[in-house]
This record gives sequence, C-alpha cells and structure tokens, in this order.
Amino acid sequence: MIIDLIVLIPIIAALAIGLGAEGRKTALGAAGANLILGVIVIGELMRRGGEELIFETSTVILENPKLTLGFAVDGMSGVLVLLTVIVTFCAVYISPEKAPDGRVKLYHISPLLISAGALGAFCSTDLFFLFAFHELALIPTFLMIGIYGHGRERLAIAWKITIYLGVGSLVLLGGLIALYSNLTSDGFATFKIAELTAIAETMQLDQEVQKWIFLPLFLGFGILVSLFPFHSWAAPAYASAPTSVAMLHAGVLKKFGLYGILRVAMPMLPKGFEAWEGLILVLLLGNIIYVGLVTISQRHLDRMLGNSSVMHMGYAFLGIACVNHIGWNGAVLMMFAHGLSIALLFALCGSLRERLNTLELSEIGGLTSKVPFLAVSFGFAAFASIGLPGFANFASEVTILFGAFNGAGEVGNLQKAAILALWGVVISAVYMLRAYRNIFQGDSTRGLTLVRRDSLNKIPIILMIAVLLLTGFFPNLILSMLPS
Amino acid sequence: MTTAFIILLLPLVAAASNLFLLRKKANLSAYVSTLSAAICLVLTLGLIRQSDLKDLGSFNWIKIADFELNIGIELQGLGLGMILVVTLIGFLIHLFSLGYMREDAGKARYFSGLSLFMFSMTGIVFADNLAMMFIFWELVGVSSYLLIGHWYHKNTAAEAAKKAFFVNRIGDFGFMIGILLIWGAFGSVNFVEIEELLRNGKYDAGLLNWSVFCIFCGAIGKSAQVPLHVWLPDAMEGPTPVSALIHAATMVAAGVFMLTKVLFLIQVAPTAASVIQYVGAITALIAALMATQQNDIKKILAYSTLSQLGYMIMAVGFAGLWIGGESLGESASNAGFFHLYTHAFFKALLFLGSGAIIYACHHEQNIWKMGGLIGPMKITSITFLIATAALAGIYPLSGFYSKDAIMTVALNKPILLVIGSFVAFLTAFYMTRLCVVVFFGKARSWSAEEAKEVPLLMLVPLLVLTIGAIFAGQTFSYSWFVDPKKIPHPEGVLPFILTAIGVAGIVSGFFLYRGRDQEPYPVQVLAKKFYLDEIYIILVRIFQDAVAWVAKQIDELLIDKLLVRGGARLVTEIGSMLRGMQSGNLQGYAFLFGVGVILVLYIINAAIG
Amino acid sequence: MPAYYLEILILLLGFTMLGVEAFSSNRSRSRIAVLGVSGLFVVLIFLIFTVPSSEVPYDHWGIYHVDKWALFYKAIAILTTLLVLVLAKDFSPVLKKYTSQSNEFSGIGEYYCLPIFVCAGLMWMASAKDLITIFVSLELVTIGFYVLVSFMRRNVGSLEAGVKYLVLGALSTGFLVYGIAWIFGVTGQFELNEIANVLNSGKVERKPIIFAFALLLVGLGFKVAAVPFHIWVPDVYQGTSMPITAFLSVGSKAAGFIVLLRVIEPFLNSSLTASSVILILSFLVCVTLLFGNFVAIKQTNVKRLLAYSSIAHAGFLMMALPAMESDFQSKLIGPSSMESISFYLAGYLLMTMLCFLVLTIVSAATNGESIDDLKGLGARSPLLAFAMLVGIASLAGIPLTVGFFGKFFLFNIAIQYAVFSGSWYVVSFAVLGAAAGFYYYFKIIRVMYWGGSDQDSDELTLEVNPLSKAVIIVLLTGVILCGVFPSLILGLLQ
Amino acid sequence: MPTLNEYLLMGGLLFVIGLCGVIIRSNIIVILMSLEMMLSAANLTLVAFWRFGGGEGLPAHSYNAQVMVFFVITVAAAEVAVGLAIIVALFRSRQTVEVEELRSMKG
Repeated sequence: MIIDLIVLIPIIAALAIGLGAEGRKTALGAAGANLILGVIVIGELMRRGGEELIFETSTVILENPKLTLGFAVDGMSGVLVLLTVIVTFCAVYISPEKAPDGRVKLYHISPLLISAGALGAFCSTDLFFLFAFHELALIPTFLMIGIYGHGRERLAIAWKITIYLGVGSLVLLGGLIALYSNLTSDGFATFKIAELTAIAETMQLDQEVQKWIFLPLFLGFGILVSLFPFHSWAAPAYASAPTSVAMLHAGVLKKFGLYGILRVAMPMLPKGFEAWEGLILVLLLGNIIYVGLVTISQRHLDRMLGNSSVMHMGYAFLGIACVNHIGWNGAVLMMFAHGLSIALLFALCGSLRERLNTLELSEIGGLTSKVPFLAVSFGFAAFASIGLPGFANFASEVTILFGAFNGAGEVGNLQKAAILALWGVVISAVYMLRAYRNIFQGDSTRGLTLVRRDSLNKIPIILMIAVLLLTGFFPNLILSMLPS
Repeated sequence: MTTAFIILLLPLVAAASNLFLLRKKANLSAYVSTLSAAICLVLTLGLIRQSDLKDLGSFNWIKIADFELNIGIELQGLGLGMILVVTLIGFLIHLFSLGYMREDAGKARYFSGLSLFMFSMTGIVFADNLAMMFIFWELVGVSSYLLIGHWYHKNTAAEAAKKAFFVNRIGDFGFMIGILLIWGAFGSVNFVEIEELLRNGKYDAGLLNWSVFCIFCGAIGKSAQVPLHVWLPDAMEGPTPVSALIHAATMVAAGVFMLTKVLFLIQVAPTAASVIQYVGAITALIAALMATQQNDIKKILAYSTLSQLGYMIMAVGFAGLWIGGESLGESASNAGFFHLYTHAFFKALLFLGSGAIIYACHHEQNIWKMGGLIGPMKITSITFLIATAALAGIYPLSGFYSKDAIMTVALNKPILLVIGSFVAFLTAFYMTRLCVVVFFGKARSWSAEEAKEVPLLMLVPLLVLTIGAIFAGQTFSYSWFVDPKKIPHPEGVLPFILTAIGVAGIVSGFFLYRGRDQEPYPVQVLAKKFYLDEIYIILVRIFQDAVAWVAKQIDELLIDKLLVRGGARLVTEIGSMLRGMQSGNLQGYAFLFGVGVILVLYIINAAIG
Repeated sequence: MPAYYLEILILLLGFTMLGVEAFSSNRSRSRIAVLGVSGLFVVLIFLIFTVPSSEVPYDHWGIYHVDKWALFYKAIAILTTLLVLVLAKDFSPVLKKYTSQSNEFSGIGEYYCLPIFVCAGLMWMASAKDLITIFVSLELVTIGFYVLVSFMRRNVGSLEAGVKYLVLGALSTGFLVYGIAWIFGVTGQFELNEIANVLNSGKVERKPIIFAFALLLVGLGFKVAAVPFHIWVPDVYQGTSMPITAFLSVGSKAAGFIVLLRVIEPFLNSSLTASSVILILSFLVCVTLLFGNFVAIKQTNVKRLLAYSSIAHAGFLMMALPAMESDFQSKLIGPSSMESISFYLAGYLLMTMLCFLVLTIVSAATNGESIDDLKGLGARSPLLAFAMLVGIASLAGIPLTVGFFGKFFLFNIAIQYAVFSGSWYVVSFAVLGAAAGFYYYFKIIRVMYWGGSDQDSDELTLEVNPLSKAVIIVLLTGVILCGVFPSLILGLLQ
Repeated sequence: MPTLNEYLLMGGLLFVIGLCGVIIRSNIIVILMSLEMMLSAANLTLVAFWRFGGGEGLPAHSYNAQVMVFFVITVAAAEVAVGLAIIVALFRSRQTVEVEELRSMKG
C-alpha cells in the first residue's frame, strides 16, 4: 500500500496542479511526502534485509499472458526509490515558482510525472509495467527540454532525446516480448518478474536462444542508459534541459536501464550475457575511455557534465559484467551514488547558469570569492564525481573493481577491461578538476558579472551532499539491503 | 571506540567542524585543529608505549557476503615510528602555522585541510590492509590538493594543485591495479593474511612481479619518483608549513612506508624490486642535479626532498635482492625507513626554517634576493645550518647514520653505490650553495634588509625539530620500534669515504658561491629541470588533448552528425521522396493504383514460382 | 430479438431523421443531430443485450452471421457514427459556410442522416460472410461516403476529394467485383465457408485462385488504406469535412478490417494459397508501414498528417494478418490476431475520435487545419490540449494509453510470428515506423504547448459545448483506463 | 459457339480497356464511363463462369452468380447517379470537368 502511495502521490499532485492547485507548493508537498515515505520504506527494508519483496500489492489485469498491476520493493528497488525521492525533492525544491515564460502548471507537473514514471518503473513487480512506467517520462521530458531548454538547439535536442529513447524502448519492447514468450510453462505466460525469474531458472533456455533474446534487451536498456555508441542523445539533452529535468533524468531515469538489466536480463539470461561478454566489455570501455576523452575536450560546463554522466555509466556496466554479487551490488551502489552526485552537479550548474551569462569554461574564473557556498559545494560534488573516498561513488567504484577481480587468478578479458576502465578515474579527474580550476580558482579579474545575487536554495544541495557522505562512510547502509 | 580510532577520527572531526561550523571563526578553528593535533600526539605517545598492540579495533566498511573491506588498525614495527613522526611533526607544524598563517584570510579552510591531512595520514599508517591504505592514500592526495591550492586565486597555485592531483591519480591508477591483482590472486587484501597465504602457497611469479610493480606505481606517484616527480616542486606553491609537513616529512614518505608494509611481496618479486632500486637511484640523481641550479629556496628544498626520497626508495628496493639464499629484505627496508625517519626531522626543519625566512623576508623566495640573514635571524639560521649538516650527512648528526645505512645496503650493487655517493656529494654541494647565498654575504634586497627574527611561536617548532635532527640517528631514538641490529651499519672505510664526500661537497659549494650576487655558473639544462615539464606538456597535448579532440570530432561528426542526424535525415528524405507519389493528379493516382495491382500480381505470382 | 433487427432499427432511425428534416420547421432541424445521437445510443443498448448465435435467417445462405466479432464491430460502427454526429454538431458552423446559400439550415440535415445509413452498411459488413453481401454492404458504405465526402459543395477541396474518392473507389470496386467473379469461377461459391471447403478439397487450380485473391485484396486494401491502394487517403481526408475524415478513418477502416479478416482466413489456412498470401500480406505490411510513417513526417496539415497516420496504423494492424495461419495461432501466446486487431481498432476508435473532436472544435474556431493552428492550445484551453495530448500519445503508442496496449499486442504477434517464420524484416519495418511515428505525433504535442505566450492566440478563447465536453472526458477516461486495464475491451472478445 | 476462354479473354480485355481509360482520359465523365466498363467486364466474366458452370472442370452452377450480377448493375447505377451529381456540383463551382484541374491537394 505504501508503495502504491509513493507512485500515486506525484501523479495525484500533478493532477491537482493541472486542476489549479498552487504549482510549486503542491509539488514540494508531494515530493516531501514521498521523501518521508521513502525513508520509511528504507527503514523497513533495513530491518528485514531486503532479500524479498515487501509491501507487495497486485491486481491481475489480464489473464494470459498474465499482467499484474502491482508494486513492491526489495533491496535493489528500495535503493532506487530512495534515490528517486531524494532527487525529486531536491529538483522540485530548486525549481523556481514560475517558469521563465511565466507559466506554472506544465513547469511543475513535468518533474512530478518524470518522478512518478521512475518510481513506477522501479517498484513494478511486473515486467510490462516496469516498461510502461518508464515511458511516462517521455512526453514531459520532451516538453520541458523543448520549451524551457537552454540554447538555440533545444528543439533539435528535444527531438533527439525523444526519438532516441523511443527507439530504445521499441527495441526493448521487442526483447521483452521475445523473453516472455519463450519463458512459458504449460502454455501459461506471465509478465511477473518473480515468476519469470523462477521459470527461467528451471527452464534454462538454450544458449543460442538466450543469446538472441539478450541482445535486444541489452541494447534497448543500453540505449536508455546511453551505452556507447548510443550515447549521443544524453549530453546535449542534459546540457540543454532545465535544471530539474536534467537532475531527474540524469540522476534517476537513466538508472532505469541498468535496473532493467540487473533485474531482468542478467538473472533470466545468464548465458545470453556470456555470448556477448566481449562486445559488452568493448562498449563499456567506449563509455569510459572514449566518452571520457570526449568529455575532456568539452568547452562548456553543462556539456561536460552531460558527457561525464555518460562516461560514469560505463562503470555501472562494468559492475554488471562482473556477473557476481560484488559487482552487481557495486553497480547498484553506483547508480545511487552517481544519481545523487550528477543531480547535485546539475543543480549547481543550474545555479551557476542563473548567475552567469555563460557556461563556457574559458570565460569564467575565480568565482570562489563571489559565490563561496557554490564553490564549496561544487568542490564536494566534483570530488564525489571523480570518486574520492568518503563519497558513495568511491565505495561503489571500489566494489565494482573488486568484483571484477574476484577470484581472478589470472588476468582475463574482464580484468583487462577493468584495468582500462580504471584509467577512466584519471580521465574524470582531469576534466572535473580542470573545470573546477577554471570556474572557481585563479584570477577573478576576468570581466564577468553576476546576473543574480540572491541567495541559493541551500537545503537540497546540503541534503544531497550529506547523503553522499553518509553512504560513502557507511556504504553498508545500502549494501546490506542488497542480495548477496 | 579504541584509542587508535580516536587518534584516527579526532582530526576528521576537527576538519569537519572547521569547515562546516567554524568557517567564520578563523581563530577558533585554528585552535581546534591544533588542539586535536596535540591530543593525538599525547594519545599516540600513550599508545606506542603499550606493550600489547593487538586488536586496536576494526570497522566493517563494505560487506557483501564473504567480501569484506575493513577499516582495521594495525600498528607494529616501523608503523610505530611512522605514527610518531606523523603526530609529532604534525603537531609542530600546527604550532608553526598558528604563527605563519596568522593573518591569512582562509585560515579556517587551511586548518581544516591540515586536520584532514592528519586524519588521512594517520589512516595510512594504521592501515591493516591494502584497500584501506588506498582509501587514505587518496585522501592524503585530496588534502594535499586542497592545501597546495590554498591560495586558489593565484593561477600558479591552482595549476600546481591540479597537477599534483593528476600526477598522483596516475600513480594511484597503478596502485589500484596492483591491489586488484593481489586481491584476484590471494582473495584478500589484508597484509597479515597475504603474508600467511604467500608463505603457505605457490603463486605465479610473473603476476606477483606485475602486482608489486603496480603497487610501486602508487609510491612513484605519492613519493614523486621519476617519471612522476614533476608535481612536487610545483607543490611548493602551497603555504610553507604544508610543504614541510606534507611535501617533505610525511605524505611523500608514505610511498616508502607503504613499500615497507608490503615488504613480503617485494621479497618474492625480484624483477619488480630491481625496477624499484633503479627508479629510486635515478630520481635521487637527477633531482640532486636539478637542485644545484634552482633559485627558489623552496624549490631547492623540494628537489632535495625528491633526491632523498629516491634514496629511500632505492634502499627499500634492495629488499628484493637475495644473496646466497638470504633475503636482504628487512635490513633494506629498515635502512630506507631509517632515512625516512631522520629525514622527516631535518627536512621539516629545513622547510620550517625556509618558511621562517620567507615570512621574515615578506614572502620573498628567491635566494639571490636574500643574503646575510644570519645577522638578524640567528636562531633560525643556526637551526637551518644544523639541518643542512644533517642532510649532508655530517657526523654525528642523524643524517649521517641513515645515509650510511642506505649506502651499506647499496654496496650490493656497485653502480647504485656510485650513484648514491655522487648524489651525496651533490646534496652537500647544493645545500651549501643555499646556505652560503642565503645566510652569508650581504642583503641583496630591501626585504632581506628588513628581515627580523620570527616570533617565538614559530621558533619553538624549529628548536624541537633541531633536537630531532641532531639525535634521531642515535640508537635510543629508534630502538623502541625497530631492532637496532636489523639496521645495517656501515663497516670499514665506508663511513669515512662518505664523510669525505660530504665535506668535499660543502667545501666546493662554499668556495664556489661565496660572495656571489647571482648564479655564477648557469647550466640551462639543469635550471630548466631537463625540460621535463615542457616535454610532459607536449605529451599531454598530444596524447590527451589531441586524442580527446579527435574523439570529440568523431563523436560530433561521425556518431552524431552522420549516424544519428544522418539517419533521421535519411528517413525524412525517403519520406519526401515517397511524398512525390502523392502528386494530387487523379490520373496519376489511377496509374499508381494500376501499378500497385501489377506489383501485387507479380509478387503473388513470384511466390508460386 | 434477431440481430438483424439492429440494422433495421438503424435504417428506421435514418428514415425518421430524413422525415423530420423534410417536414419540420427550421428550428427543430437543428435537433436532428441530437435525435440521431440518442437513437444510436438506444440501438447500442439493444446491441449490448443481443447474444451472438450461429443461427442465420435463411437456410443454406450465409448472408448474415452474428458471431461475437460481428457484434463487436457493429458496436464499433454505432459508436463511431454516434461520435461522428457529435463532431458534426460541433462542425456545423463551418459546414453552413460551405453549403447554404441563404437559408440557414437548408441542406445540413442530410449531413446527419447519411452517416446513419452508412452505419447500417458498416454493421452489415460486420455480419457478412458471403462475397455478395460483402460487396453490397461495402457499396452501401462507399456510396454513402461519396456523398458525405463531397458534401461541402461550395468548398473546392471537398468536391475535389469527392471526385477523387469517387473515381478511385469505383476503380477499387471494379477490382473487387472482378476478383469476386474469378473466385466464383474457380470455386463456384460466394460463401466464405464453402470457399474454404473447396480450397481444401484440392480440386482447385492454384494460379487462377491466387489471381482472384489478389484482385480481392486490391479491393479490400483500398478500404483499409493499405499501400499501394492508399493513394486516395491523404487527399480525401484533407479535402473533406472533419467529421467525415474521422468517420472514414475509424468506421470505414474497422469495417474494412473485419471483412479483410474474414476474407483472407480461408486463403491463409489452405496449403494451396497460404504461402503466397503470407508473402503478399507481408509485403503490403512493409510498404504500408514505410509509406505511412515516413511521409507523415513532413506534413503540415493536421488532417493530412492524420491521414498518413491512418495509413501507418493500417500497417500496424496488418502485421497481425500473416500470423493468422492456424498453425501459428495455436502456438501464439497472448491475444490472437483477431482479438488484437479488434482491440486495436476499438482503441483506435477512442483515440482518433478524441483527437478529431478536439481538432473539430479548434478548426471551427480558428477556421484552419494546419498544425500551426493548434499553437498555444495548451494555454488557451488546457482541457482540449490535454485531451489532444492523450489522444496523440495513444496514437504514438505511449504506455498507459490504449494505443500502447494495441501496439503491444500487435508487436507481440509480429515478434512471435517472426520467431516462428523468420520474417524479421516485418518487425524491423514496424520498429522503424513506430520510431518515425514519435516524430510526427510529437510535432503536434510540441505545437500545442510551445509558444503559450503568443499574443494572437491568447485572444481566441475556445467555447466547448457541454455535450462535446462530456464526450471528450468520456473518451479521455476511456483511453487511459483501457490503457491500464485492457481487459475492459478484451473481455468483450473472449 | 465461343468457349469459356474467349469470354474470359473478352472480359479481361474490357477490364483492361476500362482501366486504361481511367488512367488516360482526363474528362471525368469519360472516366466514369470507363469505370462502368470495368464493372461490365466483371459482369461478363461472372456470367460466363455461370454459363459454363459444371463443364470444363468448373464447379457446378449456382444461381447466386446472377444475383451478384444484378447487384453489380444496381450498384453501378447508384454510383453513376451519385457521381454525376458530384460532377455537376464540381462543374458549377469550377466550370470544368477535367481532372487535371483538380490538384489543390498533394504531397
């Protein structure tokens, strides 16, 4: 029931705003309520260990194939729910009362719907609705980027992300259909994830079948996570999106693909993964090394952050490719940590954008003395992003890497990939610190005027930093909820 | 919570409270940090006197089924010496900083960073496993970054901080690979467990060599060995007390300390060990050469530090040497650590001394603009000269003993002995040059003329360190943590030869530089540090920026423009083409209809075959 | 009550309305639409209580079948007509402009009556399992549409559309009749069940029967707008009045599909013809998907865009046709081809009508049909914009709308069939098409919410009459509700 | 006596001529006539098949074919009636019956 509530609250709030409720206050109220509920859920998960689904509800809406509209959380989805509610709260908090063009409704409804989509996807016990809810975010994202996006190209960018993600979902849908129709017992087909997993374990599909079902699933999910070479939608979209949407999309929604792979593709099609392991390792290195290099040569802060978020997804893929619980749990922790840190970075980037006329790195400089709070929090965010100890990002990267080397007496493909991936740590330090140095350090004499000087919304920023630090110091808070 | 954990966490608490709570109360924050350092020192003194140092506490950081990473504390042997060095010198530097940074605007930030560093460094010393060591390894990197970049508004400082971080990251990249290889091979990262496993089983020698080499990469980065030494001289952009603490006494020595911790691995990886020796020797040599031509007082000391670190690394490298079935292991690592121990005192003293000089000379760092400082700054000058003598290896100061210990080890490889001796000569030479130019002669600028002795608060650390510089080489100062018999002592003529070399360096330096107002013998290639920085910049341009640029072009042109937009364009074009069919002409429509019929008939006929 | 009374009732309703139109005063003529709506509503209620049966009114002559499919498609027909009348009511201001000369209401009455007769034809089509009845009912519908399409006789576009529809419609009728003649020649039968028997008896030659089938397919392909027989669709949809566009795209298409389904079934399940039929159907699917979706991208006129979208939807629907072979249907997991197509068409009714309702209201107010006329609708009328948003999203197949379930079931069949027969190219065309679909559907969404601060459009406030408002809300709820609980529709079919 | 094949050939020929007429001629009235010709061709085929039913390997006859033919004739008449009405309306507003003039919608 409580999970149903978590999914429904944003939708109801969106409806209320549509019918005339006050925009920001309603949104904030809903996000706040969700935050509280999320924390309650996490508390319960910590108490019970997170191995099994709790708070389960279900309504059968179709008999064969069995479709169930129902929600529940286990450890993995619980972590992502927590991420979603935190980021949603922060994103809503940061949004101003009115959109730049004075409109209120759409501006506040969209983030709520994106949040609801993510929550529904993470909590669905049914594969079909896992997919369906994710798509809920498509239109709000399109509208928000198209209408309130930044830059002259925003329209083209809105198209790109929409069509790209649309294609990704279609490929994914194909994979899902192929999956469920192969996993039937006695002519009974189901979309319930738990049942499918059980059938998959007893049936043990042929390698060849698994191989060809795995491919569309992985590519579909991969496109949604901006897997190389399907990443070119992400950076421009995040760079251009209004702050709240960038936070939600890069921070939360993107994790859906990874969640799907961990929830669906890997447990149900282990041999399918084996067949494509080599390819997947190459692609994830593409994310880390290649996109990392692309990130280095970005000249605008927003673009750089967008690319960096693409790059870091490579580590999550690496964790998945470990095919052991160390790597997988590391990947989940990575989703959580990266979600928060990138949301934080985009929040700060948004504040910078409000205060400056430009985000071109070479034109900014020495801002520390002008916006000290921003400088310090950006420092924290940058450190988190490049994986310094004390932040959850580091814990997740370490876990993933240890997962890759778990029991590896010799250096195989996975280990080689992990070593190359580790170079990404250097790359990310390069671009992040370069940016920090350019923006906040050095001369402050360069002629740059602050457009706005009013005070920042500090609470969300502090909240995100605090959670990152907390889970960085005590990663077991998260890890103890995950299956092992 | 055990005492050890309090020692570990107290600085962190201080750092956090300084940063978050006391940002506006600069003085209070300084006192909080200093107080925490003092408490740590006291607790450490209490701790190292305990006979039983087991079960110092452990915290489970990550646990996934059987996989655990712990923050566990292990304190024994050389670690005891190291923790004393860290807390003692750390405290002294806090004290010195109270004076040195008195009027700095970012005082709270500075002390916060200092405390963070104390936390991280303590963590390295305490680490009972490689993963934990890596964590704190990274953290010292962070605090070093923060402190080097303390004056962030200076472009040079910001660049130096960034550079230090990058270079260290490269080293850490190797370090982490080493740790992962070890984890893959042994299934553990705990020092004790690995040693146990190593003793009981056979392991692939190639893999071990690689992993030791990779771990050593960590040391190359942090201890600024060739080819990753470039960050240390630039790091002198930070406040001088920071240079003394982090970039001379403790952090840069962490590489050496870490190697002594994995001694048992080096012992079974002879190939990697000889790499370590040569890297150390080469660093010692070229750093010393570069030091002879520098004009910035802190840069000279920085290169000197590099050179001395090279010594230590070289010594530890000898741990992998086996002579007649006997490993040189422990004595080699003890020799290296011994030098670390003594060096910490006299180099910190040198840096603080230089700090005092800089402070007195209104932040003038060029030695050619000083001169005759022995007049106004007697105490500082004398302590500085004592430290110089210790560094030059003059009997009976501490440096003499430790350098001889290293040379004794180096006897096993004549070429390294020769290099080592030459470096010893150079060391004495450039330090003498420095002292002659700075302290004697006449003042060469108004800042030197106006110099006066620094306040007492800053003198106390100097004096305490002087005591260390003098006596650290004596048996009583180290016998409580290491068996004196296991430190190699020179025999025969070696000590005399080394002393002679040192004296020769001093004499030549004295006579060549006495009474000079500017560099009399400029050697460009040394002054420009073998042009390594320039070469690196070019390399970075080519291999990073250029490749990144190419990647970006590929991303934008090939993937984005050609594939993505091109695909969309293609669809639109096809659409437009097909659109042409809809001509609006009814006859055309009827014609197309007919064509459609024929097409359908044709296909359906083809299917029959 | 026998099921064919429903058609008779509808005809009676039509005659009544004609009578009212002819003999009553001007004022009450305006109520014809209301009369029609309520009459249809009553018939719909009768329909609900009609049970399907295998009984036929005349022995040995299967002119009229009342199975569950027939009833379902009859319901679709009635509902469509009902909604078209609602649309027509909203559209009457525009209609008046293009028809009447002096008298305010002259000549509009037929506009409400003719759809009723067409509806009777559509309902008969749903029950027809005999080529003769198929032909007759089809022509009843088509000829009715000839008039309706060209109804706005002072509008050149409408007349042009009428001529085009007339000529091409008659052309397709020619092919249909010629095909029927050949089928009769080869099998000696008009009744589909009997034809199936003959086909399976093995006494038939292959080439002529396939030739005949191809001709038949041409005629029916015209109805459902399958490329290359879609050629009339864009111009006619664009030229005619908005309600008729909606009627064509929903009613005509749904009836066309039930006939198509009934006709191809015997041919698909005979080993003699199956392979050719599957091949030609797959070919038509691919070109229809390609053409419909790709050409829609560049359209600027909403009706024309929806015309191409309608072609594209025909393509999606036809994906389930080759999969009709009974070998596969028994293995299929999930709703069968019949069920899926029927579900889709019902959903299509909801979402298309929703869109056309909004478009009619907007175009009656702005007097334009270009996409840009929707500009700022989000600001001008949030309800209409939201309704349109949901309708378009459903057409594009965004989850949690009925359109998604429809596409899902069809893809389900297509993918399983591709696994079964290896025809992956059909699936890839469908994916490509659906992806392109995102573009042109979102274009409409974009226009509605972009530029809300546009000064000109702010001044135009949109009045929505209560009936339309109620219908919009019902349809909106239907689209979303059926998008979450598909069994609301599927339950009627199983 | 003509064989079935000859009738069928004749029917086919008529059909194609009709089709060609639709495609080639631009006067709508002529087009309409061509369309009628196509329907007639179909009728001819239908009747021929009926006439030869039972013989030449064809199935036995059924009077349904004649019913069909009547329906076709009726429908054709209705089509022409409606068609001519449309053409008249068109002529009144456009003063032309040439299809080439009707190109306001395309693309």
